[in-house]
Amino acid sequence: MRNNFIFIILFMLGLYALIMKTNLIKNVIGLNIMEASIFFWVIAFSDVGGEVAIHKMGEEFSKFNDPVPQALTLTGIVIGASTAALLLTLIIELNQFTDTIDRDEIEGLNN
Amino acid sequence: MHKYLKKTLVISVFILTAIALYENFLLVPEYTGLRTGVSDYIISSGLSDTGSLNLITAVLYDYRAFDSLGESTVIFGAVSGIVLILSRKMLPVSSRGLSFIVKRTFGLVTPFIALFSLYVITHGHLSPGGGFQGGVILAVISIIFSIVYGSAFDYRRYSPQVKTAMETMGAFTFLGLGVVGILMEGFFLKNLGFLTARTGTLISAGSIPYVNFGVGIKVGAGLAIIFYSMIQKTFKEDF
Amino acid sequence: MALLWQQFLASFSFESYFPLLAEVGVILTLITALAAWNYIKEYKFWYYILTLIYLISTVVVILTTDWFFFLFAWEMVTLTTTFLLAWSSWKLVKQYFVIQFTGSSILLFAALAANALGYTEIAAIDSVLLQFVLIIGMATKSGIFIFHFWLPPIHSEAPSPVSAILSGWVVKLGYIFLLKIIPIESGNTMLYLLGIAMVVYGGWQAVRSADLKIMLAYSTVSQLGFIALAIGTGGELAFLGAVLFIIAHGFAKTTLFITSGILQREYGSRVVYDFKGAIFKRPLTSLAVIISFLSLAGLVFSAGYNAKYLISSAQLPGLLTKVVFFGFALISAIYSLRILYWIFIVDEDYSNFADKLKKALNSYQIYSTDILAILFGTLGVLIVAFWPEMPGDMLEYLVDYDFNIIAGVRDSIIYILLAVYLIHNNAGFKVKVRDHLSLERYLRSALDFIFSMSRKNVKFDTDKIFETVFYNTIFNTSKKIHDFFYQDLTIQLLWIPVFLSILLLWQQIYSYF
Amino acid sequence: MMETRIILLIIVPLGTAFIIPFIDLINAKLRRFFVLLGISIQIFNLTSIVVQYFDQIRDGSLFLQYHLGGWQPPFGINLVMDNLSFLFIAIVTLSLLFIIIYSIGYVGHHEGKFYVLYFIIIAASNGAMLTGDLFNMYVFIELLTIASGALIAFQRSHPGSEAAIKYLFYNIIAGSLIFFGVLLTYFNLGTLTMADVANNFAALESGIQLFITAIFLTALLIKMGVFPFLFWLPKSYDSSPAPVTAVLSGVLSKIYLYLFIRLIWTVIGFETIVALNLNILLIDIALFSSFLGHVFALQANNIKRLLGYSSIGHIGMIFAVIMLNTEAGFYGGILHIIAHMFMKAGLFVACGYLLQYTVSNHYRDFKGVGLRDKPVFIAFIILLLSMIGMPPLLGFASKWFILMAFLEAQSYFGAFIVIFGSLTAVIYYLRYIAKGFEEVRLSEDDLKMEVFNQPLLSVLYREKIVTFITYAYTAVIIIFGFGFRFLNIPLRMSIESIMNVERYIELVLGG
Amino acid sequence: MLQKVSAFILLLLVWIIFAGRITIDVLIVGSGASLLVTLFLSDMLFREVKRELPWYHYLRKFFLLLLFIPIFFYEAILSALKVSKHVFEKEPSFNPGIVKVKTELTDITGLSVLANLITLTPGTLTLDYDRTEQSYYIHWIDVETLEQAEMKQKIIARFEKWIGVIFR
Amino acid sequence: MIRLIIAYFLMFSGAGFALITVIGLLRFPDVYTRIHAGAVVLTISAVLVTLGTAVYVWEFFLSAKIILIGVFFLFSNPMATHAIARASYHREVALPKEYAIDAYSEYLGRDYDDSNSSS
Amino acid sequence: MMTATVVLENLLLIFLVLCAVMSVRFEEELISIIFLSTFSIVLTALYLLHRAADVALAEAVIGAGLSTAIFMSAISQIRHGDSD
Amino acid sequence: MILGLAIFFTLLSIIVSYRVIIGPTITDRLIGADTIGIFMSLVMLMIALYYDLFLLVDIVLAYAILLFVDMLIYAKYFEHGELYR
Repeated sequence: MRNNFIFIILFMLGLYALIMKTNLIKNVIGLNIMEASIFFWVIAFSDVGGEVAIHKMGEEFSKFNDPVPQALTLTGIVIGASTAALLLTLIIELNQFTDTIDRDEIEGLNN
Repeated sequence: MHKYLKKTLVISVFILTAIALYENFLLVPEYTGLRTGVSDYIISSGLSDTGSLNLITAVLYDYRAFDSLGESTVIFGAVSGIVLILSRKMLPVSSRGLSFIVKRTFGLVTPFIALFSLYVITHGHLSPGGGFQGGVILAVISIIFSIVYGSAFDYRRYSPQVKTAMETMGAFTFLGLGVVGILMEGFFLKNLGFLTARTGTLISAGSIPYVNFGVGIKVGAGLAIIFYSMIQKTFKEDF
Repeated sequence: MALLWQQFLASFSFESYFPLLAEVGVILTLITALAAWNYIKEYKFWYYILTLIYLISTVVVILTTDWFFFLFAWEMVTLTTTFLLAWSSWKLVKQYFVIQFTGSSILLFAALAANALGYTEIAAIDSVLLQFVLIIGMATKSGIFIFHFWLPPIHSEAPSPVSAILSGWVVKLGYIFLLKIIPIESGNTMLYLLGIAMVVYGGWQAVRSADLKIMLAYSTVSQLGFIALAIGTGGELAFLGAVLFIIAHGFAKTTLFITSGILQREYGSRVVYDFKGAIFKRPLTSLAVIISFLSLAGLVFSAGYNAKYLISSAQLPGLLTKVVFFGFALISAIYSLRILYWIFIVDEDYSNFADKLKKALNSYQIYSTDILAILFGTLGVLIVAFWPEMPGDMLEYLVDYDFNIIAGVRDSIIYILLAVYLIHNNAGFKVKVRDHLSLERYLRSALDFIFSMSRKNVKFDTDKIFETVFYNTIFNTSKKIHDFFYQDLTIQLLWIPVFLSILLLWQQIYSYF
Repeated sequence: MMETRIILLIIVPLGTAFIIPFIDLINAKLRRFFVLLGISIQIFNLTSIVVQYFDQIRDGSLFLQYHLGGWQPPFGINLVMDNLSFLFIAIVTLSLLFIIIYSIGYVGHHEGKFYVLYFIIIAASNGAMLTGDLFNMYVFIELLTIASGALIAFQRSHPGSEAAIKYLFYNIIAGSLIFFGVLLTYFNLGTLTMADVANNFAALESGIQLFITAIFLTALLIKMGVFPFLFWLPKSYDSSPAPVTAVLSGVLSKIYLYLFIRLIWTVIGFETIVALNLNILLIDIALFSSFLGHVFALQANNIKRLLGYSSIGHIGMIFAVIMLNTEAGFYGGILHIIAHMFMKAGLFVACGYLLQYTVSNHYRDFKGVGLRDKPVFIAFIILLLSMIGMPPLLGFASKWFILMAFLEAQSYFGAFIVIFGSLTAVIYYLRYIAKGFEEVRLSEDDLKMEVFNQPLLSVLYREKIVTFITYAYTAVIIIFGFGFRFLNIPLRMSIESIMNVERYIELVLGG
Repeated sequence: MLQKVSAFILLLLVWIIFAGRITIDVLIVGSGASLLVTLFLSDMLFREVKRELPWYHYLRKFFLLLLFIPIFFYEAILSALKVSKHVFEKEPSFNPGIVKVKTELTDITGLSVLANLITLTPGTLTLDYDRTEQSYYIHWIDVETLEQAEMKQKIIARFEKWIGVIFR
Repeated sequence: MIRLIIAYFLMFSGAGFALITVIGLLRFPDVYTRIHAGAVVLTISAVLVTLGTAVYVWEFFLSAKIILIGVFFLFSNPMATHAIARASYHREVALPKEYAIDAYSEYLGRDYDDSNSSS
Repeated sequence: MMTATVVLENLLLIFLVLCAVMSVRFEEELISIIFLSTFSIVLTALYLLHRAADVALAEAVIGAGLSTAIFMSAISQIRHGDSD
Repeated sequence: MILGLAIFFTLLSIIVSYRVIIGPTITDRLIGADTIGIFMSLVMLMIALYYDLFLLVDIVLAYAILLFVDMLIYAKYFEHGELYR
């Protein structure tokens, strides 16, 4: 339940930074926070109190945490980082033309 | 006034959405895990199937290796896109960097960082880590070269061409292992059983270490190219 | 493909008078094609290609019973005629296409509705509502009253062979379609009333115009009113009358538009007051003009008379009917005879007619294709006039029918006398020459009217007034809608949480309503 | 049936994409050879599949699958090709082939990077359509997002960067929502294979069903550009170069429609949607979106933007007619997907050619374009007429079937929207046709400005290829316009594979 | 060559620490990895030495280094306590300033290690090194004297000797 | 047992130094003195804690690895601190003009342009 | 039951939200990025607490290292009006 | 005991974040961030110790490296205002 609250708070915070802030870099930060909230929720939710999903040499099989959501989250993190990098590159490129990163001063983003 | 109105609107919508999400989360049952399904099977027989101690690596590079191929292609696409978008910039090479104290002391540390990255890559199936994480640490070396010694040093040592070649090599290692899987075992990306040694050694787990190595090189080179493209000084006039 | 082709062939029906109509359509098209040989100077090849496609499509439109092929072919007709207008101006193409396409869309909708309601083939439709929708769709395409507004401007501005096609046959396709779908027993009252309105309004406007082509276009509206009236009446006699009227009017109008083109080329003007000595300069053409106009006027021994007689005898017998039809015919007679008066009678010296004619014939420049076209047209008019049963077995009923020549002669004499009296006493109804008609002018006058009510002096940029209506008002409205939805990026992105929460709370919202 | 060739459909373009940067280092001229090699292997591959399984394609029993890594479906990833995905792959591959030949003539700078991203798009679109695994679908969607986002900014202009940023904002949110939805599904059902999810989805509590459905729907509506999220679409269509726009409009939106069909019918199940009372809402949203698209198109002063708005209109229409869940609806919808794919791609391709020397895409600069490149302009007009729905062309046939479907379902608002779309289309296209035929005299300065305006793209213009491709699209439209009943059998069969979910589940899990 | 070999051995040792066990496969892969790193980065670890020294010199240096560590720790903790004294004062009373201290070292590695050590001992913080005057600029939290020799005694003399021997 | 006591002693002394760091960071009056507290005492504390941990686990390779972390802190943290301090002086962030003794500003004023030409 | 683990987790969660809020609140990009990297570290610690070792390593490496580097390179490129 | 240390370090880092938030200059914030980073890596070490899972020590090492890189990047940006030099 606590994790759900944290997820909602962080998700909304990220969305707030994405939607309400006029600074483009802040928007990307918001996106990052939003994605991180989802990843956090997934990991926290899939934690059933087992062990880290790595077998120890010479020990028998014991109760593990579910490895599949962790693997999926790993993929998600890498993809999120790549998209953020691309987005930041585009912001740099846009800044070459506009000399600003304030969304209010860039008309073209609105239409 | 209009600004405050907008802010009020946004915040009220957010409160609504938060309530909606909360309502729906109330319905989601607690995850007890390990019910009859995929995870149960993977936990119980993942080690014997793949030979990888790290089950997450087993999932990433054996059960769902195709996802990882797609994921590394995402990085590849991002690299291509970023290089494409920022390629008009000329590089005024500079070797100012930070003070020489930092430069020299950093030199003492760098080989160990590289070694650590190789450790993370090669121990992907034994301990936490794997191709992606190790690759990022590998990229960090290139990043820190540009930071500490100036971009000229990085350019001189590992030019973008070399990095591109390394990236292609890594990608083809992955893809080639998949195709070898077709040829030898009958399925794309099937784990190569004849490579498996005793569990717990570095060369166990079939083709997973090799895939890890390919991904590591690819990710390291790709992210280094990304950073290298992004720190270049930009000019407005030329292209 | 083979399947489609078989279906296409199977959809043809060669019943009742429709093959005859198709045949007439082909003949009229060929006539215009002949006339166009001299008129169309550039891109002749493309003109004839378009004409050919048009020709095939009209045949399909008339003969097919499948909704799909019907609409398909009709759109082809619209498309080809639209591009034929391009020999005049692109503005015309634009306007015509927009209007035709509006009609097509409504018609498509109506056709689909019919299809959905079980009328899988084109046949008589019982539902009055459906008839209404179909008529509205028809109205825009074929210029039924209220929606006729586009017809005079475009028909008068088009190049003469094209307006011959448009006015002579294209607008009648709609009426042929109506012949198919209106049940022969009941008719349609609304169509009947619309027809009356068209006759009166078109006739009045035709009388008021001094420009030959505009006058012809208005007379088309008026004459089409007769057809609508006939179809609206119902009954076998009325339908036969409508068919005969379509044929007669087709020949007459085609001939008249072609001759108007010839006259226009000869005199460099379209106003009837300028056509001095036409009969000496263009004797054959003038003859055709006279015969065709007489047919329009509905004098006895003319094609128009036969058709009108059939229609009027299909009405309820009685004095009122007689008076009303007398009035209708009188209107036609007045505008036709007025033109004849202005072209041939006024200021002409007929004292040594034969000599002048002989002299004129000596220096007569002959375009053989034109002459051929006119001759064919006139021949058609004459055939329908004297042997209305001749075209084939389809109208064999007419063989037995008495056209009541005595009454016809009487009426004709009365028309001529009245017309001569009126025209002579009013100095030939000489009216002010109006500018060339265009849709923009309508708009301007409408706007002028509205603004004069508020007593403001506003100058309009009349050249761009069409743009104003068809684009700028639409443009501005949609711009306002656009701007309303396109707020800044914050609001645009805000839709995501809004939509997400609506979907997430959908159970509650749904149960609330 | 296990078939190795369908994995080659994905990894051949992927390998081509990987090798091109390396080839660039060696010799840039070799690059085009590899591009053509890759695409021809792709075509050969597809053709061989068609030839071998022709009978099965015809009687609707085509079902090929591939287990990646040799793992059975619930444990590993599986690729599935049934009639629906086969139809889409064939059409998309054809369209992509046209566009790549076009871009050989069009792209002047950074050709290598362009082809890399383009081949990634090919691989990702094939993968997204073939995959039978939810998370793999997410990966391919992200791949599409990244590659197309980079391609939108390909011209590296001011509006291009803006458009790409906007596009990425929307699509990254959609991507993370899809991720969230996939993980929610996993947590509730313990599996990621579509067939397995479909098998168990109905047993879930309705609240959770709504939760998962809502998240997937929001994400997919963002991706498709339906009403509340249509704002990124015109901007990105406007600002990207012609081949990219053709890909965006012609291919990407269709792939998302396909994924929508897959998710809603196969995975979630339409009965669930009906039980959640969402279908009416979705139809209304889609129709409203279509309406707005056409209304917005009326005011557009920019030809590419206008085409983007009209895309919104058409996609909304297709979406609505598919949501009717009738056979006629699917027939019209899928036929219109095909028609719209070719028409829009052809239109953007022709636009790219026509606008090569104009100063901007603005209405006033469109003056005289038709006189300059008359043959291409005629093709352009034919394509426009097809968009409007003129008879002998493919657009008419598909619109006809859509109308029939709406009337059959007694959805008169939908029928009205179809007619309204055609009507407004007449108004807004005719303006441009008329403008294109306006005579214009260019002064010396204008010429200079035009020539130097877009130097990057027009340096290496190979006109014949470009003209040829424009005509190829026109020819496709005309040929299928007359012979749209060619598509009868594939359409019927793919509708059957949409409707017959049990067979899909049985074949995936059993074989 | 010597520097490469020593770098290789050092790296292999660290690798074994990383891997946590000594087996054949670890050694093979580790030597491969170390070789790679040596080839690419060894010039950063050990700089090229000008004059040849016998190998036992390096061994001696290594032992000196090991000896140096406890001494350093003692000094560091002592000065940390000295700084902590300031923390607990009511009004932190000290006299910060930036002073210039000459040094005799010339080797770059030695200089930078010394700079790090100066930074590490609380109370002093290296800001820069001036090549022409061979002197450090040091921020001193509590300037007790301005006498050059005394300053040197207080700040760097503790380590300079060791460093001078180890990194020469 | 003695091993554990040593380990806890090391760790708690490290924690104590960490507390001192924090208090110093909050209480010290100006930027450069805060750097002293925040970075230098901190390093000692981190090293002490890692040493304590290494003693705690007392297993050769693992202890070595943990000590490696401590050594890395020992190398990296002063370097980072030095770099930050130098940067903030160069950018004249909160330049302590009131310092009586400031030899560095003369140096900077002398040749600011190529203040760093070392390789 | 308030075991030590729960206390630690709660503290980390509070810190996480604090970092996120500060990262959103500050107008200056550099401080936002500092807080973002701090956010990533705390997230890493939480992942460790939830026994997701691989994800923790990935988050540490990508979130704290690479993202910060890329963000810094982005803001180092950005011009603000008159500064150029 | 071990977790007590972890809680202690977490509390300290929350307190230090006060300095990062109000810090009048950027240098203060950077030093604060560095402090928080080191504290958090110590927390991670403690967690690894608590779980008796020493594979997690790798993560601490990786994080230590990256923290250092971060600090250098901040310093570089802070000193030159750009990273390319």
